[in-house]
Amino acid sequence: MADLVQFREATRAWLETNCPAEMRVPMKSEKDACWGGRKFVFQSPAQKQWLEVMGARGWTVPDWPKEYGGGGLSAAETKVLKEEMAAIGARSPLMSFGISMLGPAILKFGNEEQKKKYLGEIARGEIRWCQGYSEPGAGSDLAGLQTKAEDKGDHYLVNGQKVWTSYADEADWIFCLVRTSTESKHGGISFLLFDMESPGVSTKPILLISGNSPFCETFFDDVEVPKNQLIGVENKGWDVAKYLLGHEREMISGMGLGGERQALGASVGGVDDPLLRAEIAEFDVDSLAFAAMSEKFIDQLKAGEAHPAMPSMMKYAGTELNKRRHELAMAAGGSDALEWDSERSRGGKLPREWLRTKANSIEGGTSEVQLGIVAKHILRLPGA
Amino acid sequence: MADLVQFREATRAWLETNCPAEMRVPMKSEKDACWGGRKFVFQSPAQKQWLEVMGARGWTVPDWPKEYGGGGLSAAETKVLKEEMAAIGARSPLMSFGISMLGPAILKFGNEEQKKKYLGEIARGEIRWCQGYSEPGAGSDLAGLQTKAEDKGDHYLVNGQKVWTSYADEADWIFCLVRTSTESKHGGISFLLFDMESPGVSTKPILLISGNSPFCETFFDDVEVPKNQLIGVENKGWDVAKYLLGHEREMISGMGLGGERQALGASVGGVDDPLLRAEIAEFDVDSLAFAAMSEKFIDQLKAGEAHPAMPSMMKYAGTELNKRRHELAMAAGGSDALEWDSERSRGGKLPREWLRTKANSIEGGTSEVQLGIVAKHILRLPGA
Amino acid sequence: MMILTDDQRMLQDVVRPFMAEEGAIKTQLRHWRDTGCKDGFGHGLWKQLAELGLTGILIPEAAGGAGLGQVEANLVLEEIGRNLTPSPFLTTSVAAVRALEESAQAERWYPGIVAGETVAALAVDEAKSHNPAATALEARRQGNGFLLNGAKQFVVYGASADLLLVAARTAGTAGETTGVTLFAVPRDTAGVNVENVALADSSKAARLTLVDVALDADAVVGEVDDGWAPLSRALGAGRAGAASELVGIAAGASEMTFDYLKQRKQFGRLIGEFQVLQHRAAHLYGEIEIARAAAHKAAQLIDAGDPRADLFTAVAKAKAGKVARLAVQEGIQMHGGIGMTDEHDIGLYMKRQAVIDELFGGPRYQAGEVARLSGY
Amino acid sequence: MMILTDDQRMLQDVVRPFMAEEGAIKTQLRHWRDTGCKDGFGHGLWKQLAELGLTGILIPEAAGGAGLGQVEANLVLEEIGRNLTPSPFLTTSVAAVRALEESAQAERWYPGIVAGETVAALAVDEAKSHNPAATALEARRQGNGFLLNGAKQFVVYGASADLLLVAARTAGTAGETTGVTLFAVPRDTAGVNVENVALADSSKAARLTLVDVALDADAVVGEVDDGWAPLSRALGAGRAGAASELVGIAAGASEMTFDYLKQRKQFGRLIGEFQVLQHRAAHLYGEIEIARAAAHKAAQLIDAGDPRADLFTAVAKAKAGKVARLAVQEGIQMHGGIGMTDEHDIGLYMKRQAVIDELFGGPRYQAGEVARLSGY
Repeated sequence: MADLVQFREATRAWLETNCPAEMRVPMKSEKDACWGGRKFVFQSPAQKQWLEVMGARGWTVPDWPKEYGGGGLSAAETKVLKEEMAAIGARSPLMSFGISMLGPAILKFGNEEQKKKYLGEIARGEIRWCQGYSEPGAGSDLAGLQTKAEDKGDHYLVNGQKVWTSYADEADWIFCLVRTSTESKHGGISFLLFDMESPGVSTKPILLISGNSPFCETFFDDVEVPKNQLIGVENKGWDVAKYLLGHEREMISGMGLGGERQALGASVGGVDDPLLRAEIAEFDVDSLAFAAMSEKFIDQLKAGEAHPAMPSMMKYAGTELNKRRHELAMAAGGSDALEWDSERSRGGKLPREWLRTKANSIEGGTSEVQLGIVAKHILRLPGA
Repeated sequence: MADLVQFREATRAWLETNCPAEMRVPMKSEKDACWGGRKFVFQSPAQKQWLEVMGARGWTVPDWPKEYGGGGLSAAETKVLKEEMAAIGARSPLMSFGISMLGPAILKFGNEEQKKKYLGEIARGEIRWCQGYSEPGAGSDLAGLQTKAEDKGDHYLVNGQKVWTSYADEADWIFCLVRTSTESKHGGISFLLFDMESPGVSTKPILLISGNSPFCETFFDDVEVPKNQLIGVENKGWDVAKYLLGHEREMISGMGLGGERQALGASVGGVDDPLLRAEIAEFDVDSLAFAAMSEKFIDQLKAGEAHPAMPSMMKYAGTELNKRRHELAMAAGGSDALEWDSERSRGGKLPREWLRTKANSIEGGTSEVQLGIVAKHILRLPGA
Repeated sequence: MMILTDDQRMLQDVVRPFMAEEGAIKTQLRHWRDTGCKDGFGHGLWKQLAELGLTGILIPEAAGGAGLGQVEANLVLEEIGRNLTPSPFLTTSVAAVRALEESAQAERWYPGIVAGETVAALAVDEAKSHNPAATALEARRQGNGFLLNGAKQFVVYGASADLLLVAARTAGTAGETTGVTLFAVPRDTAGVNVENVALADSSKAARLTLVDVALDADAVVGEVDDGWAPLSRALGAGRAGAASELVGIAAGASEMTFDYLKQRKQFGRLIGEFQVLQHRAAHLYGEIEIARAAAHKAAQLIDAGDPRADLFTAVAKAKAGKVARLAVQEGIQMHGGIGMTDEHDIGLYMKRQAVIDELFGGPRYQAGEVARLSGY
Repeated sequence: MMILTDDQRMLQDVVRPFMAEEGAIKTQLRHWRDTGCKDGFGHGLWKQLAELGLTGILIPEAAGGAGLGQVEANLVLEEIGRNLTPSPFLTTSVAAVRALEESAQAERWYPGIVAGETVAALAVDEAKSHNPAATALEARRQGNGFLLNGAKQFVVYGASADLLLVAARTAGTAGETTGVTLFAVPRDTAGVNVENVALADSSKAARLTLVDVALDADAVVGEVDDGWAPLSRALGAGRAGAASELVGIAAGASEMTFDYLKQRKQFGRLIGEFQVLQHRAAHLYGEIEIARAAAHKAAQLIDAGDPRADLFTAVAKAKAGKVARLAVQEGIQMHGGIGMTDEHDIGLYMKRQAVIDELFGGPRYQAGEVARLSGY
């Protein structure tokens, strides 16, 4: 306990010295975030410096082991670090699918050599990762994937196509589910890592209804992947995928958990229509109740008391709520909010975000999939 | 056309002479209706007289053939009769499951002898019928029935139990689905008629959550039913049942079609709460739109243009709407409406009717069953 | 921290089996209903609750109570809801106790409540819908005391109550929160006329007519013209407690329904195998979890004296009411015909839900409060 | 009689294939959007509609039109909705034509509309939400004429319009229906400033700023201070027409979705085999039927000059809006990821729904009208 006090003081002093002033200003949007990687263009020297000092200390991933580039902090120390960073408004030094998704999977399933190489790169923000899971036509049925990896002795030969790879056009490496056997649906999947600059890899951005293109189609045409880039056991990649999906679902279910606790009716500014006001009040009841649930869920997670299927319930409820929120924000915005590019719709942000939310209940497992999981694993209904 | 004008004049004159003044006053409730049958106690000489004169003319069932006790009227003449009755506010002379359900089935499936006997009795209101379809544990799966009818040469020996027989304790005869073969589920069902005073028949009223008991459990213990009381072909009773169920569904889907077109908000009297007002306005949008649909549906039925599965859609939408109507009426009634027996809840009518509506989406095929029918027969979705 | 403490879990471990046994539907609700009991609840159970230390759960230890908080009271109420146990616990041990808090009247009434001998009721509503600011029942000064005239309704267990807490207007006009004064009125006071009314759930609520009811000045709870403070305390506690009772009703109804889905066959399959019922059940499950969290949050904020307590209490009452309504409606629909019979318990859940949902303001009143407290 | 007459069916048999071909999403909506057309619709199609006699569908035969009614106009609009065909038909041939009815201005503008050469737009809204009674744009008398100053928004196809029908205030204050006057303003009148705004569905709506726009007295449509009459006629027709367009949007989106349910496999099964999707599809089907009946009823009442026309028009617009919203939401959800891409048409339905739903008052405005017209 005394150690923790000491750690807090040391951390505070170190942050005070090492966190640049510019990195203590809140981010305006995702665009201000540091994504790292080979292609990343730093927005400022401060941003670069902040990543470097934090990466060097392993504090981009404070609770990972030191030998893999982490900070080697205990859970209590990690909490102190986060509190001290929050206290000075320090930005996160690095946004990364490597940290949030791939890292934990490598920690659990990777061999020593892989841990050393990949985790270090992730911690220092040297490699930006993207995820190769979904395939055209597979949708919610992830395990139905067709991308083929043939055993060619020292390497796999990968052919196929992925969709919904976030920022594939900006990423350096991909972690990818491939089919190494057709004998069983779930049993023939393997988990591969490879460089997006490998010959045969190409990407094509997907234009969304919101007018944005954060996702790509990614094509593999005779891509050679060395065998030491297989994580875990061949044909057992589904275990890695499930582990990783659990993380993703928790992340998505947690999306709405932090902020947005303010009543919608207070934020849309002036609700004259009594019928709209009534609907917004109804929404705020559901939304504030969900905020309470989110708080409880986080506490349950921390205490290790959350049912393993609870993230599905949270993901379902949270995303459906978020869709409703934006429907009501559009209603409150009236014809102003329908303008595609004007200042009245905040430069088109209002309608685009509204359209974007429609994917909330599709990505990361549809609402229907989540309800099925709850029915099966929590309610234990027959045949679910 | 000229004939029709003449018919209208003659009908008007006849009604003027023969419809007692008391029978031109609107009914206050179902209790004012004339149900006929052996046990019926007429509320007034006028009620009895009205049934007799109409029954003698066959005008209780104006479009049935004359030889079976009907009026032998054409569709156009039947319409004229109804219009003329409506013009003077004449009550229906007879409420009868025999008319609305059994009669059409006997007309279609019965033999000559059966038509003569049963249709005449129905037309004159001599026999009150009840329906023996549902069985305990069968629920929506009507064809899963277990009541057994063994072939004993000249008669069937019936053993088993029915539930949800409306007014079984007041009815004279029952039309009843029984199992005459276990070889196939739908193929082993037969359609029998028998006297409720037959030895071995007993009934027990079911107390509902509304506190009323319009339904009974009905028990058959070695009931002997003469073979000439089988309608249609042995083991083909499911055809009769389906035909009859179609009628029932149309009747139920038509229940909300006549009246209730007034806005709910106008009838509950004073909606102070703006949130309740908003919900009621939302309801009235749905309700008045459904009124338009009901009008269209009736026109489609008349023109023979209604899809055969359309009654399922109407039954589903109408009953769900009716449940919502009563939920809102209760909300508007506040704590007054919760009083079980006081004048403030109209003698308890408000809460009892509210509770009663919960059966709307269960009886006559659940909402789930209706949606399944629409999915299968209208949308033709696979595996529906 | 939104998960229960060890002490709270221990309390739950005591109350849950107790209520499932002693407070069971057959033992309590059906028994008192079918024997036509005028109270609609059992004094024996009330005494048992006292022996468990529950009737005085919110009363300070110094005054002989358990000195616990709203969170603990809510744990009891969830079990009461789950078993539809008829009991004056909510009105007496939660609402009335909070109203009397730190007033001179507390000394007079707390011992009886702790002992399970006294029943108290809240007399607030004057019309079919809850609207405490609209209080119009007149309290005119007379000598050192007051003369009360007016009517109240939906006074739950009012006919069985020893103590009536009556909101009256001493100043201002209906619609204003100032000028309301709260009076502690023994039910046997001259001029208090009580009509005992059976509600749909076979609980009882009184209609009161007060004709020239003369009270001493010390009948005032809190300050004259400032009864809004104790009244709000009582209503806040009552609403938060009702939220937990509604969560219990939802939980009881849905557990019964989920079990039924695993037993009942239709078309040759367990009905729980039908995907539409699975998804509706899963949705309902989630909603109940959310409502429980909301009720818990409201209780915590009340206990912490947090300024957001009123907002979250309104959220919790509205949410729990809506969710419990969904639970009983799905319950009846999924049970099918059997659920419409008096013999089956699921219908009793529907009736009780309707009453508790309306008590201390229905979901629309509460949602309106959410809007008002959020400044829109 | 709520089923179509033989003549109406014949009209439908002409318009449906025409719009499916000539008005198809690829041919019209995507074409004009992707080529960045400033109008957002095709003048060629507008001319074709004229050749079919549709642009003057509501114009009396004596004035060269088809002399048909709202029911017939709605049949056209359902097909427009189904194909998301961008067209000034609703604002010009329905709303504006009804506004000009029996006015001196009709003679001037009807021939161009019949010929498919003139486009007209309704300038009513002055804030983000529809509220015609709140009209505040000032029309001051000046000499024999008027001087107009103020702003309008959400003037659909206003930048491409030859004629702007502008609601202005000549007397009274915002909120009053009397004192509103309707003016026929050629778009090229001096002082009319037009900002052409792209909407989410890639249709165009103008924001107008009127600065000292001088008009002769004969620019008045109907009577001075009594513009509420022609305005209500136009809005009523526009709303009833929008209801049918929304029904068409719902029908188009849902048909596309129901087809997808029969083709798309997941987990080794056609997704249409999943019971939850079946039931939701069946529910949606029913809702669309109901919305279509409501729109038809409103149109019939308008044609009959029935006093219930306003009530049922509000019902139809609200219902069709809600149902179309359900249809596009279910459409995207059931399509999954592919529905989120610009390449797929289902997202276009969602965008168009949002715009038509808001046009001439959204579902909440309409439901409020239902309450008001029903006296509560």
